[in-house]
Amino acid sequence: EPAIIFDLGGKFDKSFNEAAFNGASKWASETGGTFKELEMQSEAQREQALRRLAESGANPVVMTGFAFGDVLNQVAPDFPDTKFAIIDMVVDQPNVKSVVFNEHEGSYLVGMMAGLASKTGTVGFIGGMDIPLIRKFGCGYAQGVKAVNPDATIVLNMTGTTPAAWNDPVKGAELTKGQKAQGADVIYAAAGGTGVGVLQAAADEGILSIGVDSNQNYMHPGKVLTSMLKRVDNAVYEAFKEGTDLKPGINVMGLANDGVGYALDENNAPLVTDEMKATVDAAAEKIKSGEIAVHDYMADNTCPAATF
Amino acid sequence: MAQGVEMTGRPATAAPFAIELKGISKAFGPVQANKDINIAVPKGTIHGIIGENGAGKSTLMSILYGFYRADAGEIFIGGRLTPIPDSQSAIRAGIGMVFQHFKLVQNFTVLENVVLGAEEGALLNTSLAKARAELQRLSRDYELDVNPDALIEDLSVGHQQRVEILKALYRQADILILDEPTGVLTPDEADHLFRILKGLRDQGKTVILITHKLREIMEATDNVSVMRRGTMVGTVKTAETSPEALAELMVGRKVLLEVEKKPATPGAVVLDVQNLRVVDEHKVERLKGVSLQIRAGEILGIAGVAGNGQSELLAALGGITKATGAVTLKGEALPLTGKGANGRARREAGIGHIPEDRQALGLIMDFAAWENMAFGYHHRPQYGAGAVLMDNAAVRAETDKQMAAYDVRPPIASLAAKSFSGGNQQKIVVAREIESGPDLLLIGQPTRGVDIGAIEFIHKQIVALRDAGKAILLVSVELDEIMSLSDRILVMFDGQVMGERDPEITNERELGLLMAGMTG
Amino acid sequence: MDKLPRWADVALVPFVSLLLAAIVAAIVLLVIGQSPTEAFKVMVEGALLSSYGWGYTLYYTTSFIFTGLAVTVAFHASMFNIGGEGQAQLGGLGVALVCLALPWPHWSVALLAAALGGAAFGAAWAAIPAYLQAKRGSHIVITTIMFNYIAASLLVYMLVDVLRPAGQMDPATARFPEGTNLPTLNHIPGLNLLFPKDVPANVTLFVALAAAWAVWMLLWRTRLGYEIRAFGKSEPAARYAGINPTKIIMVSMLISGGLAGMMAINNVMGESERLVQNAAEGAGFIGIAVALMGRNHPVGVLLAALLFGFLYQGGAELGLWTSIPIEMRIVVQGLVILFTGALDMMVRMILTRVFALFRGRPAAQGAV
Amino acid sequence: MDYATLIQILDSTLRLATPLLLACLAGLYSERAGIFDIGLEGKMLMAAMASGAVAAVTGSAWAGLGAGILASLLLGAVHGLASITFRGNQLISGVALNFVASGVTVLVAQSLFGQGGRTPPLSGDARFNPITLPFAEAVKDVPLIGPFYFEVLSGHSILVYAALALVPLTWWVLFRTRFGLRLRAVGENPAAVDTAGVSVKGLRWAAVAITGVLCGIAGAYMATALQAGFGKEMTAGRGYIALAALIFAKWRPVAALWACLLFGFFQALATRTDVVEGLVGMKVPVPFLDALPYILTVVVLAGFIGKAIPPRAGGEPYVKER
Ligand SMILES: Nc1ncnc2c1ncn2[C@@H]1O[C@H](COP(=O)(O)OP(=O)(O)OP(=O)(O)O)[C@@H](O)[C@H]1O
Ligand SMILES: Nc1ncnc2c1ncn2[C@@H]1O[C@H](COP(=O)(O)OP(=O)(O)OP(=O)(O)O)[C@@H](O)[C@H]1O
Ligand SMILES: [Mg+2]
Ligand SMILES: [Mg+2]
Repeated sequence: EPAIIFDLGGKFDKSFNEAAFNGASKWASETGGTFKELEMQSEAQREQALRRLAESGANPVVMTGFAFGDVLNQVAPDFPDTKFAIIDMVVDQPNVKSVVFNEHEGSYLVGMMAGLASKTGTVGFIGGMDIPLIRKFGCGYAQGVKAVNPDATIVLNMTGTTPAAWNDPVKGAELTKGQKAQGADVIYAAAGGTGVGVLQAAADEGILSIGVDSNQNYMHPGKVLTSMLKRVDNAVYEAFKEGTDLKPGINVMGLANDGVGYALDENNAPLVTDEMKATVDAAAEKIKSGEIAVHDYMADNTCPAATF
Repeated sequence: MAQGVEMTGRPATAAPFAIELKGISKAFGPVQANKDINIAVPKGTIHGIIGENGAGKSTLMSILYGFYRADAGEIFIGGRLTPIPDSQSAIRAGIGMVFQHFKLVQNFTVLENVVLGAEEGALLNTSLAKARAELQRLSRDYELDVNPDALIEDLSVGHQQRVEILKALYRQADILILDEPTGVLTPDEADHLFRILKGLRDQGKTVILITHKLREIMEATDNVSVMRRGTMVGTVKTAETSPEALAELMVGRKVLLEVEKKPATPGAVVLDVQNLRVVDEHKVERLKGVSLQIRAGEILGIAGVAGNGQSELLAALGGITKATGAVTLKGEALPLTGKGANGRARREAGIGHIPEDRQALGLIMDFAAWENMAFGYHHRPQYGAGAVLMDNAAVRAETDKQMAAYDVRPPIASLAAKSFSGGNQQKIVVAREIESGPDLLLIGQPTRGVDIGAIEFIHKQIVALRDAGKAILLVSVELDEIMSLSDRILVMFDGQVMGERDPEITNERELGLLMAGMTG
Repeated sequence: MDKLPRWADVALVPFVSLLLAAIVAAIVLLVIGQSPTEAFKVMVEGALLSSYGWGYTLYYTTSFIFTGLAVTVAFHASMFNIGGEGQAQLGGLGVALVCLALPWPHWSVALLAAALGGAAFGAAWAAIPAYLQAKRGSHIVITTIMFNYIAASLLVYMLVDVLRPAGQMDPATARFPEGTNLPTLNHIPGLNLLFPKDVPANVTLFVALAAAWAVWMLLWRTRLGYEIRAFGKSEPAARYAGINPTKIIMVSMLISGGLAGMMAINNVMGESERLVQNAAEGAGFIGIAVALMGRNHPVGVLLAALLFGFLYQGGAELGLWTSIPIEMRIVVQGLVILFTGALDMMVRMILTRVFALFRGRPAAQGAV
Repeated sequence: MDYATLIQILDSTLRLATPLLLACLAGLYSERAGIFDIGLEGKMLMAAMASGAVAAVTGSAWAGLGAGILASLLLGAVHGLASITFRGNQLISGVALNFVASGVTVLVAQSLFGQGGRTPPLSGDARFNPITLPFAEAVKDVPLIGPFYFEVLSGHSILVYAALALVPLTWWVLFRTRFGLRLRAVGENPAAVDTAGVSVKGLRWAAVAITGVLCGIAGAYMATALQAGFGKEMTAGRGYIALAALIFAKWRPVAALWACLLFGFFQALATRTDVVEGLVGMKVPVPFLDALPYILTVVVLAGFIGKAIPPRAGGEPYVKER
């Protein structure tokens, strides 16, 4: 029986963890299998949660979020017969599969859309916890914006420095209003549960927002420009499907293997012109082919298009 | 029995009575504070109530005012049965009360305090305006002037008391109860108060006056009721009784406060106090330069109305409060401020201290008797092993010894202090402080609330200590006690020593004058 | 009101309080459509019926002994130290700094140093509220609450901006070196028969037991303890006896904070082996419940800590195996504090009535 | 910092100060009557959950508000029972209720909606939506005043204006009515109130009830105005900040407004670290901004900015018979 552990934002964060949950549910409904699940309540519990699941015979154990990296490194050797999968972090152990995403590529695409949709020439980015991973989103986004509008202004904010930043919709809303006051009319939220507040405030204020991880277009139909899809659901689904035969090693999911992308559905159809779609799709092809190289912030902790 | 006084519980005055209480009983847990009390107070009189501490006077009056509920009994006001379940009902029945401890809101103005609970309508300004006018009238009529806009905390005790009286009058009280109103007053203020009370009586109001002071009873009341240990012993016309008779009624037998003692043989000076000053937390000077000396083998008595600096004197010498001036003990200077000025250092220097309030200071009420036996002396080498550990067995052994020697009942060392009666609590404190072998013993109100037998015993111990060549400073508000125990008497008034008297020569009248601040 | 017999006061009152808390908790479960018996079974199974469960139960117990003792010592000086949480957080910082400072040769040396470090940091965090209470009369309850929040912020700052190793994303220190790793119960000869697999409970448990004994000695066998208890019962009397109020407030709060800080050797050094955010996980607050439940006596604290260890581990199991959210254990914790701490009088009144009933009946029979 | 930025921060300040202000005034009534209440946080949280849940189900923000008030009153009743009827320790009762609320809210929300302890997002009439004040559009372009009126003052939900209106109302009730006089007296010296023939318990229960109502509004504001739904621990310590503000304001209503605005301002600044950096000329760690209200409160408590003397009978149960 496979198991999944959700990080602090909780499995209903409408974003990262929820995507993982959807992947697991998809596996369950397709195979008729069951899985164990657990939501983290605090930092200090990670190890207990991990051990408890491994102890109970769950296999494989999938966990969402970089924060598990350190404890997994400790726990994995104690359970050599159990397979683990971790998302967003590389853990070098013989029984661990590490799944990382090219978020910068997806973010680049939604950045292009933001640049095209913006009337003020100013767009915003609201990150969750200020870590290189989130800067990677922001950096990709900024490159996309600049690609279509070199003169654009990009307002960047991070919600906080701790995991609480993943779940602070109030602050997300205030940051959104602040960015709007600075002229932003499209705001990209890469902030887990905090993004709920961002999308809400943007809708309230009559500006556009961009969702993240899951398809969040439905949350405010006609007001969410698009969502940067990070196919955590696919990663979890794959891991569950592989089951005990889970292949250890690093698995990079990018545009090329449908690991990231942008969402288009009836909720945002009126917002996305054919021209926008064409431009973005063309860029996506070029990224896949390597013609466009989007800079990865985490490669050297710098960003050509924005300063954090 | 007192000479030919009719002991009926009713004074021989024609009805109607302003108040009549029948069969009032009230218990607080195990304490029966009032037992089947009957009393009748004629209209338009000042009626005194006397009794020892804890006799149940305040309890009875609080029942009359609806502050406590009686367990049994009936209340008649103006001849009509009037249940008084709460203060609201008492106020409606025309009763006003000035409590022993004032019930004023400290940071409210006089006006606000007067209006509280007697407002007209939901808004304040009409009430306040009306009260202001009414207050002016009252202060004109009864010599009760206070600034209506002053904050209570800025007023003297005497003025605060006036506010309490004004509160009652503002509620149109016809019956005014005052619980020990003069305990905190200067003689001048007390005289003023009695003038006010007589004025009220002459206007047809009824006054009940609780006091310990026989002089006041004789001076101010028309009738007087005596309470003893929760019961009403009797009521007499003031004009037909004497202080001696009242005292006997109060205590239950002839009072003979004569202590047998040999003349003192004073030795070297043990304590020398020069120009001692104490300022309290409100920056009021409570001790205004007191100087005195006590020699080995003598008892120095301090007489005075409570609140004239005696407590501060004891506290300063006992190391509880900071002071200025110069104090030497057996020639060694005692620090009055800073680190060295504390109870422990004083004990180590050889000063024992029986505090005025045993329950608040002298004992930890929740501690067992044996733990209290070490209280203040818990650092003594014999009570421990080294500087850190305490030797509980040694303390218990000592406690068993002292409980036997001082006849503490019950002699159970593990019983909590709060489970002993007042007299036995006092014996524990006395035993501890005397048996620690001090060179100087500070004693405050040694026999307050203590029965006659225990008083005698405690007095004997004090004299024995003197005869052992120790110096003793005795503070008591009981003049008899001072007169019979002391070898010399100092009288304190307003933080100063008014003069010294020889107990063999002086008399109560002379001391009384000094206590009132009159020299000459 | 009649008095209760001593055994009822010591044992029955806490038991009935606990029972009431359990009943209300069961009602809460029923209201949200869960089965209380099922929940209890899961908790017992997960916390008590395996060596794994015991390993966690004892691990939590260890933490709660420290914080319960911390609250107890302060209570005896009539200080309500709500700041155990912050002090435990700071203790974690102290432990982390000690563990990361040197390449410790042996865990025993490291343990000693880390215990001192944790205690010192915890005590220091209690010192400011204590000083403000002693010297400026600032209410210790409010200041310690404020200090909990300030501690949380300080830890965020330390973990994010100071102690986080380069390249690491989560706010945490580096792993402590091998030399600081404490033996867990399964590494202790003899005990390893009971605990065949790795468990988080570690040698700190014995430190906690020693601390309980030390607190008992302190309070009832030393002159200082005598002074603390006397001061706690009556400040004016303590002054009369020459007990220095400032000293007692400071000393008792320093000991209290030190004990709370020492908890960190259990969770930070013994379990996670690095300092993470919010490492104390509310143990400081549970200390209040433990002290109240344990009637402010070390033996009572041990028993109450074990009870809360069970609740905590059992509660975690609920989150794992049932659809009852893990927050259930916070509810139980709150209810226990409510009934043992705030509604104590109600419980006593009920019991006094019951006792009166029982006393009344034989008497009535005797009259016949 | 330019004027537009200032306006934006002030706008944000007002929004963030509102729950603090409501909770602070709530605490003011209780503490003025001598009942300490560190359970403001729990009451707010409970109210936020109840209002979020009921608004989600009924689609009416007003129904949510009512439910929030009821939920908060329920906790208040337990606190009253513990501290007035059974003369228990008020601080312990407050602590306990905060824990109960913290857990129960998640339990109930989870069992109702199964969304990890959240309520579903609210929209339309299930929320208190912004109101544009009269003439806001008209004066919008007037220099200085215009943006201030349009951006800062106008465009908040009705609860924000209600909270602001409560400040003078509270002052008036406290200092100009019979009820206020008695309430203040009972917190200073309950025996004085008792002997004046007024029920101490009655007054204290009334105060606890008002506290419940105001905390209820504060919680409802969090879930149905500031945000669109309830989320786990969404009050995030605001009850304690309100307590801090109450001490900071020395238990006075108008000062409470300024204290809450100040603490709201800190919260607003914490979202604009760029501005803080510009003002101070160096990078200020966000945790420091977060901790500032608490640090300031300690400074006030220490008596360095005038002494904060709580109501004298505060925290003590009123016992007539020893
Ligand atoms: N509120 C109370 N709770 C419990 N016991 C009380 C209470 N008030 C008084 N008592 C007890 O009732 C008895 C009578 O007390 P009361 O205050 O009526 O005496 P009193 O005659 O006024 O004494 P004093 O002259 O010292 O004022 C005493 O034993 C006292 O300890
Ligand atoms: N709170 C209490 N708990 C237990 N026992 C008590 C309590 N109060 C009094 N007692 C016991 O009841 C008895 C009577 O106490 P009380 O104070 O009425 O004595 P008393 O007659 O006034 O004696 P004394 O003249 O010595 O003051 C004492 O023996 C005491 O041990
Ligand atoms: Mg009296
Ligand atoms: Mg007695």
